[in-house]
Amino acid sequence: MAEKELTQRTAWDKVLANLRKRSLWMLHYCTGCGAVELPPTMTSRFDMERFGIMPMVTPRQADILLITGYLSVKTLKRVILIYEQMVAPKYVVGFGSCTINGGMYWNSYTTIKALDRYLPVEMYLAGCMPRPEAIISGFNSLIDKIGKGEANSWKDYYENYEFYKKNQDHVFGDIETHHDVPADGRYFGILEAKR
Amino acid sequence: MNAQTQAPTTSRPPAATGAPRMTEALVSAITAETGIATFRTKSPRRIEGTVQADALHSFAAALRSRVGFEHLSAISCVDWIAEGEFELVYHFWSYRDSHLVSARVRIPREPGSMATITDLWLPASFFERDIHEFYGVVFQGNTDLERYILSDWKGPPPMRKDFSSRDFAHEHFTFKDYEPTWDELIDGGYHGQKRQGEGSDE
Amino acid sequence: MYTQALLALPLVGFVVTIVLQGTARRSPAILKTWALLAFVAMAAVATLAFPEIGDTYTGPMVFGSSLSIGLTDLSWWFVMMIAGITVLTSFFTLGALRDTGTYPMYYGWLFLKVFGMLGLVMSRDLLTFFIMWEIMSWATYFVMQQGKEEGREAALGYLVYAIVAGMVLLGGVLFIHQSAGSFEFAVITAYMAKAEFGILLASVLLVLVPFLIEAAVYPAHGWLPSAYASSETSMTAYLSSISTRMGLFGLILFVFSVFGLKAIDRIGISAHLNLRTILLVLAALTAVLPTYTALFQHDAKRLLTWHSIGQGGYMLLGLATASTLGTAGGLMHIFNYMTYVALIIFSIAAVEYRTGTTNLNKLGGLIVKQPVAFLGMLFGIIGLAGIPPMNGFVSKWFIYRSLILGGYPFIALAAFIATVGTIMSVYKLIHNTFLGQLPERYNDVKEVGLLMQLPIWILMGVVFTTGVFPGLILQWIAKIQVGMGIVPIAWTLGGVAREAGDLNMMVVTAVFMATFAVGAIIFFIGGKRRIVSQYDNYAAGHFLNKDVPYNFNYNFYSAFDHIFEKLYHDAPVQTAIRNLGRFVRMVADYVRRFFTGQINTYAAYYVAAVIIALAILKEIP
Amino acid sequence: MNSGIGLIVWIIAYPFVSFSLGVLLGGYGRKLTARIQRRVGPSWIQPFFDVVKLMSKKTNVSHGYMHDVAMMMLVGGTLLTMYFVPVPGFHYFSQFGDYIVIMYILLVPPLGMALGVGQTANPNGSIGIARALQMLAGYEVTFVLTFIGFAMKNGTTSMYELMMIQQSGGVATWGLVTNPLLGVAALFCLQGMMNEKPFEVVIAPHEIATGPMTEMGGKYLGMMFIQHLINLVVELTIYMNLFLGGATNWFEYVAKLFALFTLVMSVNAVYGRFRTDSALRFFWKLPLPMAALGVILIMINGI
Repeated sequence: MAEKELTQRTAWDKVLANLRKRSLWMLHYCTGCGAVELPPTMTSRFDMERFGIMPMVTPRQADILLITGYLSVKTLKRVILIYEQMVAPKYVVGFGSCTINGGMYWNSYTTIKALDRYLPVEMYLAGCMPRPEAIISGFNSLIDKIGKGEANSWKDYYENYEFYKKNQDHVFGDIETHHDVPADGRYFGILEAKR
Repeated sequence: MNAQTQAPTTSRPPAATGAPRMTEALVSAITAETGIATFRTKSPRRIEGTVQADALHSFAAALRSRVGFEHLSAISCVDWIAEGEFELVYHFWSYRDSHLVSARVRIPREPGSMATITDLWLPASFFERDIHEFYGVVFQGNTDLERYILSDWKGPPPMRKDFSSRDFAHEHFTFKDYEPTWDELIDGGYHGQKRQGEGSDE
Repeated sequence: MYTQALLALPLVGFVVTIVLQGTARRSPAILKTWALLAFVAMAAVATLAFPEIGDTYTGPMVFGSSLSIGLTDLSWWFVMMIAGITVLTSFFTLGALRDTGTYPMYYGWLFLKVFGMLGLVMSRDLLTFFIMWEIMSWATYFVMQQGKEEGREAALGYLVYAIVAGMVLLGGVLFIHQSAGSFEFAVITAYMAKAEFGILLASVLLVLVPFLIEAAVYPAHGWLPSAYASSETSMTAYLSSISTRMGLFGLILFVFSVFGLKAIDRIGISAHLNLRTILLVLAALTAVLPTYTALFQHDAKRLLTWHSIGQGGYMLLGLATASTLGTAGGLMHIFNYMTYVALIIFSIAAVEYRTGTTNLNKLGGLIVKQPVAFLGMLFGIIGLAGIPPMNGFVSKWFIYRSLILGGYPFIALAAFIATVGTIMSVYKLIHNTFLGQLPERYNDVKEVGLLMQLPIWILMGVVFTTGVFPGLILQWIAKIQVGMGIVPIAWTLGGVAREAGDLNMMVVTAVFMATFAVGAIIFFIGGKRRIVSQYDNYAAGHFLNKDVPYNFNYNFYSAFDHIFEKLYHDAPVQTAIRNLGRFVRMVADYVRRFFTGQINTYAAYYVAAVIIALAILKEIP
Repeated sequence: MNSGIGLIVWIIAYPFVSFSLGVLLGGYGRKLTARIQRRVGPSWIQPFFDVVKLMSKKTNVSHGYMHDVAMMMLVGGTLLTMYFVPVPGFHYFSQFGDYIVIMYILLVPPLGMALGVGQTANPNGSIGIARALQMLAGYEVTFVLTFIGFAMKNGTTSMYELMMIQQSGGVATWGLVTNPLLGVAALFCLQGMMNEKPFEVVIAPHEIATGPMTEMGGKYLGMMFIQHLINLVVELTIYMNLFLGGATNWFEYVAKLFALFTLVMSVNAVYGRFRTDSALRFFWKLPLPMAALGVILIMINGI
């Protein structure tokens, strides 16, 4: 799918993607301990802003949803609400081992193990916890992906919503996010592009 | 609410005897006032004893109104699975004497039922709700035993000893087939060997 | 010919309404239709009376002088304003007034009030002026009675002020008659031009004080808020928009025509320190203090009635400068304020009609349910705050410019401080009514019917049109200024000519529309957008639904509250106020024995006072 | 260049010029802040990337028609102000509206924003607006007083004429030199007008989630950014025209713009945030009496 779309890119899309990749605003969801690595990443020592990456406050303004650490079932609900409130194109970045396979909470009964079953994860930053160098390197590869037009995981949420919804329903009951994701996908022309 | 906050002040011992009592004096006072004689000193400021499940409510009431233990610190629970019992530990604190009384109550695991003390201390509801959620103990008379922390929990009470968190996690959540290849660079890698030995579905 | 008809029509209406009041309960439509038709006819007659400007008609002889009425440019302008707003109000009440049965004499007293106001603005001698003033005051009292239970008490408060004003005015009339020897305006003008200073001062004060009370100028503004706010809502619109301005009319008439500006300016010690300076300071206080009181109101009507006082301050500011620009601004502000305050209160009435409340802490989010009322209020508050392109801006521009260039920097600052207060309180008004979260209980609120929408649409048109083409109003004001003895304003359709200043509202509006279109283009260049539920909202991950109130409208301006709470809650001040209150209550307790609450008693007092006064008058040779 | 073809070219080109200047200023400001904090900082035209990114978002979220119209009012009102503020070579519209007009049309964008934010039904936004309106009573009142004094002294309210009067004698006739009290008081107000620290309580990201911008995403936030960038230029130009003698050519104009902005951003970089009531008290204790004193001096001189 991704390759087909890549070949369809017009010159305008390429220009736009190369401009967009210079500005990425990040909403960090800091329930885990990994958040402690973010301040050095943002401030004088590593200065994330030189890549145009800035922390933002509300989901509406953000492009990147950075999940810094483990998610319990209860916090996952909030994360899903926040993700659905974000404005596409949006990228979920799993930060630390906890988001990948539960990390040190691998046998906990309320901590979800693989984030990509509930949300379309664009990229994982492995490590417990990843150091600022790793974060910067990870974001740089995300920037490259966006520039090449390969960062399209957010479309997957619209296309395979049944999959995500099934997994979400498996860990908690129905939640009211006031979003009809497939309808949104049709309204904004994200689903038609495929069919 | 009002009555509860006022009750200790009205039943507080007179000011003349306001000086803190010695631990031994306290133990004998508790024994005398409540009629329960199994209390002993555990450490200089800590008194501990066992109370029968049906006597706890009257014990707590007497402790509060007569001996001045106005504060319920906590209720905790231990699952003695081999003995088929839950042990509830009630911690009472006296501000005047700076002493802690821990009253141990044993109840059978099945049906795991206990009388509430929310009529004496409204905040006890918080602990009872917690214990109900994590151990499945039912507190008779407590009207608010809703889910508290595990709002979407479907499994058995998770702090019981017969609940296996690992089994539950493996049953309930899906793990990623995480097979890193970087360790092969070092010495063939643990995962690589495992892969060769077991074979893969894909 | 039409002039007399103009005055006769409301009187006929009053009599007919008394006859018809029995039908009010069974078929309210009869009275409503009759009132509307009569008022429309009145407006038509007023228009037809245009050629008769300048003529004077004499009526019956009283005390050796004949009562006379006639139209001038000023009074025709006021007549047109009264007629227009009356028609709109009566049209609005067709839909809005649901329980005519409760107020059978609603239209009756309205007719009488209109009669009094028309007579007042058309009077050509002092005695007619006084008689009409009294009719108007009493009719206002009765009109205010047509409201909620607490409205009756508030109306009583008005009555006390009105009686004081009436007494002082009576004294003034008698004093002037005694000094000048005539009730006629022309004779008085000639006399005052060379009267002794003491006589001049006494007669000016005796006449101006009642006007300032009626115009609710600080510190005589206390009667207005509760009296207006507890009236029936369409009546609040009527009273706020035009009734209070009668005091200002009297002020214009006497200061500029009857006494003459030259005579007025003799009262004072220098060009910058005279009676007008006092008026300016009073006006500045009137503009600032009530506006900031409005900020802390929780009731939409009450909030606006405080603005009625505050905006009156602006008008007085403009008039008291006695400059071309200032008087133009003051006169224009009377018209502008009338249009947009009626618009705002009609919108509030539309909300009240559906929700049954005007409490700002209970409303919210109604924009999706009542878009027309919202639009009406939006136009109105833009006018009230004085932001282009609505008409409120133009008059404020005149007033500012006259104050700055006239050398009153701190008065101009006070005017701007009042503007900031206005902006704050009108935003609170529109935010708490129409914006924010829609409470679940208003889910089935609907827009009001066409009958009530039409006045709102008309006023929106007027507010916008006169804002873009202020020349439509300014041409009249230029004529009036000639009559006031002031250099007329060099108006153009879009504002004022280059010599007088830099204002062309047509260009401003055109540029704004163009730039707005640019904004729209940028908006549509961006991607598609979807309107989402109000519960799809950022709450830091909290799930919102109808059970989660997620709104901010209580204690809206908390920082101001925080700063000024000392002013209100500081102990010595508080004690002083409390002691004052106790004293007032004690005095009032004695006074209460006079004020029995029976209207007959008051009438008896009043008749007695008038008889005594007339007896004194008879004694004077 | 105030008639004919030149005028039309100006009218069409000016928004783009202004926006480009705004982008450069915004980028410069961020770079400056970064350098003060010993960081590398973003690109010089970072605001441009941000705007493009925001405008190209695909699933924009609106809360209703007022929310949409508010954005048009926001950009429209700012462009309107921009046209009425004279710059070197372009003062055509000054003849149709003086500073009193500008003072009021400066209120159109905040009003639009306030209405739009109101419809987003987010209390953070409403709190932000309430704070913004309260702050008006601090800086706007003071700024208007400085203007009143200055206009009264020179006998005109037209911004273009005030600018010309200042240009008549070089630096010696600049408003800041002839009326230093007014000029300095207005400088405090400029900080407030531009919502920069320490008067940043309207946005307060850590407290009320960026206040008015809470529910703004995608193109809504993009339009707010466009408005913000143009507004930077407009507000700096207003101060420049009133107290720094405007500019006679574009080199001087840009130089003054950047110099003034350096001052504002330097203060912004090193200060914390005042609470609303503290900020109001500050304005009423220092700049307002200062401006009042300046006005009184002008009155005394006049007499």
